[in-house]
Amino acid sequence: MENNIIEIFIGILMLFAGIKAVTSKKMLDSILYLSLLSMVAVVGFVIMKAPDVAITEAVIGSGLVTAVFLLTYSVVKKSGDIA
Amino acid sequence: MIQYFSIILMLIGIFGLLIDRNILKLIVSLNVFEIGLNLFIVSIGFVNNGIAPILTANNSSSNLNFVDPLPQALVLTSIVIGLGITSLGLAFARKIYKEYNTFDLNEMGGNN
Amino acid sequence: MKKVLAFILVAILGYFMITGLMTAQEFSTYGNVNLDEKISRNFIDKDVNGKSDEIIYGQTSNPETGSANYVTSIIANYRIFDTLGEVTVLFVSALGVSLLFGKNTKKYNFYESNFILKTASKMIFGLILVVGIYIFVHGHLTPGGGFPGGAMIASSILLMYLADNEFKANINKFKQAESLSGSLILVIGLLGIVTSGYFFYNFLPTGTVGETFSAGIIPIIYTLIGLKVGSELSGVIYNFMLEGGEQ
Amino acid sequence: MNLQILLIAIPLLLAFLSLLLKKQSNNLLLVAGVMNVAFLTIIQKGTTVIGGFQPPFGITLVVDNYSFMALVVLNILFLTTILMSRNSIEEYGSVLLVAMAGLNGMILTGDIFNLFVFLEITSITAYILASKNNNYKNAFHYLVIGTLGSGLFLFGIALLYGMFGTLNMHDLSIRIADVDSAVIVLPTFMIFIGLAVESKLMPFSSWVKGVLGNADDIVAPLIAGSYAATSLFVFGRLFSQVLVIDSSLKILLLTITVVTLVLGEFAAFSKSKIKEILLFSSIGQAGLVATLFVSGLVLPAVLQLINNVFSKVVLFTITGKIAKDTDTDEIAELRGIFADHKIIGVSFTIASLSLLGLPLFFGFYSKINVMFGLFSLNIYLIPALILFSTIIEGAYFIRMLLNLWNTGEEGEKSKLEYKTDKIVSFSKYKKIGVLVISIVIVLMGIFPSLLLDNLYGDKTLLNENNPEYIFEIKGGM
Repeated sequence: MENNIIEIFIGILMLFAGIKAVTSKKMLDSILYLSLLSMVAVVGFVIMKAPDVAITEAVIGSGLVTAVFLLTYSVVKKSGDIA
Repeated sequence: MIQYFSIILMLIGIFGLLIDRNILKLIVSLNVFEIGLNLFIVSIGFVNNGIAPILTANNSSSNLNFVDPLPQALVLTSIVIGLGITSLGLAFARKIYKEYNTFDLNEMGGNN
Repeated sequence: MKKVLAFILVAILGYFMITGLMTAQEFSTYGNVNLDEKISRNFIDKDVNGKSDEIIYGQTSNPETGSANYVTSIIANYRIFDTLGEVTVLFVSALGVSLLFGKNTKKYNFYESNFILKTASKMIFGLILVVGIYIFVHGHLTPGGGFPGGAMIASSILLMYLADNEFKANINKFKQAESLSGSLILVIGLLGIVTSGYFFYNFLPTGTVGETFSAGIIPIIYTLIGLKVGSELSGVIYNFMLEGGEQ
Repeated sequence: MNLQILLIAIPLLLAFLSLLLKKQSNNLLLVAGVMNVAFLTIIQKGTTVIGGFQPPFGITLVVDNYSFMALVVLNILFLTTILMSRNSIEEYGSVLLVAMAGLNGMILTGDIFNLFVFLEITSITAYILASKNNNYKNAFHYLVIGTLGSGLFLFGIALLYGMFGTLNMHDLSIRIADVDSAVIVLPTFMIFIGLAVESKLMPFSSWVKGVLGNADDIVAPLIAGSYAATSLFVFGRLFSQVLVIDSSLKILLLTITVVTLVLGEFAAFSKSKIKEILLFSSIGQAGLVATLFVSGLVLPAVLQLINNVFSKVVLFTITGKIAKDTDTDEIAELRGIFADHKIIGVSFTIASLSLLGLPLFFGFYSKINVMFGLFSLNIYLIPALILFSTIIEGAYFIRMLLNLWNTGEEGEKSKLEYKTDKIVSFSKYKKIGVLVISIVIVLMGIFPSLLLDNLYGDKTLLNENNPEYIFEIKGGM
């Protein structure tokens, strides 16, 4: 039962972050919500007893993917003004 | 429960692909879709009261109630493939920005 | 208007998916999976090629694959061909990124670097690097493995790039490491053909489950994968830090 | 010892090494291409397992009659394409090496998740190739659709694993045969979408116009030839052997494929650029081949597929070169261009007429097989639509050929001064390559048994539509 409550909490948080990532007007918000979503997903993987996936998602999904997004965003932002 | 959340997350990603006109946000939507998909695949292998599929000094026998390790292995592959595609897509995005000076498909003209 | 249409389309798809899942009798509901009906049972019992006794941590020696971490045993042994493909996916996307940005040479500087930042990140750099190497060397015992380990190496390189404007990692060294470790993985696979007729045959003794030196070729392959992934992703990050992709 | 693994391992090893030997990468590519064709002569039919683990637990590589045919078609197409257009490879040698490994892997693998991995490898190489010559926006479009498609494909695989607990194709087909086929509607549809993107079926083929419409003389023949052949062969493998489809879903899938056929031909009819005509014709042909596979007519589908891809390689190589040299592929501006290039023109004509299915060419033989196959199943609406689309096809191909040969305005006497002033120079590799392929098309048209006899040594296959014969060795159990 306790596990169920955590699952529902995490699920709702994920849906919130997902919707925000997809619909935000600002690009930076989208990227950061994607990062948040991926971190919450890490918790989801831990709940489902998948430590290997959780580590990989933490390092690659919420680490490197966000880094590459931010690099693209900031390089472009520095060269010209975007929203 | 988390299985249905992950399907809805995939649908949110597809929804984003349909409505977004900004190429960075298209890649964000693809990533949302992939996270949902990965959660779904791991959820296929979950067993109630199962333990993580690693033999340790405490969980030392193969007869214990492990969760299914195979979907987890598949998801590892899928995550890495996702990273490859995301970085390639972002490289395209930068080249497109150089050509059109915008990330917005509407401002580029054309009809895709 | 467009949003409404998109929403309707997605809702139809979602209805189709969820009812499809609920009506399919064969699809076990969440948490009620019976592993005995799946091929994973044999991966856990390590008896794919014939019956074996119960596997016990620290006692069973020379099972058909020696990894204590079942996910690793699948990734680096039972389904290693998938992993080879996975490495190839990263290889070709890194190749694509470097084809797109390869003509640029000047590095982008985001911040003015200062002494304290540089020194502190050098210390953290070493720490992350060691953790990354630990992760892929112990991939057969603990969670993790070649991919997260390699990604950690790449993120330590990223940290150095961001913190220190003078930091220059030699991109050609990355390429050499990538090429050599990739070729070595394939050579190990081809050695399997020579020794036993099977590509990627585990031709080393698998040792006792749970020991550091066990599991045959798994730690070697995971180390090579870690090096390859680390150098590939460092190359990707290097390319993304280059100026000239924009005006 | 079975050596089919070398078809994948050697190109991959050379691809890894080509990073060190950057200057040699194009030569390594040729070496790998020649070696793969050479391996085809010594490969034995049968199954190997990777790592020595028995199926269904380990990953298997399957060479049966079907996949052997696919391997022959793929490797010969790939080698001729890179030989004909070797000057256009530029720095893409390593990418093509990986593509070669991935395409061979897609055909060989007997494991459905492994198929997904190879599908991703080949699609990523396709995205990179599509971005050649600064075609970034269309490549990006392709990347987004392709990734979504393969994501749905993976979703389908995950569902199949959740239902049947196995990933081996043969094991899967046995377990699927035991259950009511309504169960697998959802995964089948998802896998269909995933493959439809790569096979260019209609609602999912919006990327084709941008990618093929701007591709040069190496990318276009590869994507319309080798890639198309591979994805359709994989489509056939999955939908005629593994996923046996229930009637209501079958009707839906057939509707999609037939609509693709008709709309593709109509779209081709309405275009005035050579490349656009050809690419919409490719979409239409993909619809035709997929229709046949879904109906269960494996042999006619394979023949039609072979006819289509060989013709398309010739047509796209020539068109790509013309467009590259003259910066245009409007028919109106290229009037009479073949008057100066007789060999190229004859090859182009042969390929087009074979695609139409005129007698004397291989296309006639494949179309006859298609028609008799469909009649034998007592299906009459689909053959009528196929004939109808062939008429449309004939109209636009004949119109195009007349314009490209004839120096005058339509309906007028031909005069030399109307001839286009655009200049194209074809290398001798291209001339020899397209001529050889067209001669092969004619030879196979006159002596159709040549191809099948040499592959199977059994003439009965020619008149009987016997899918079981083709799937002689299943997933390797």
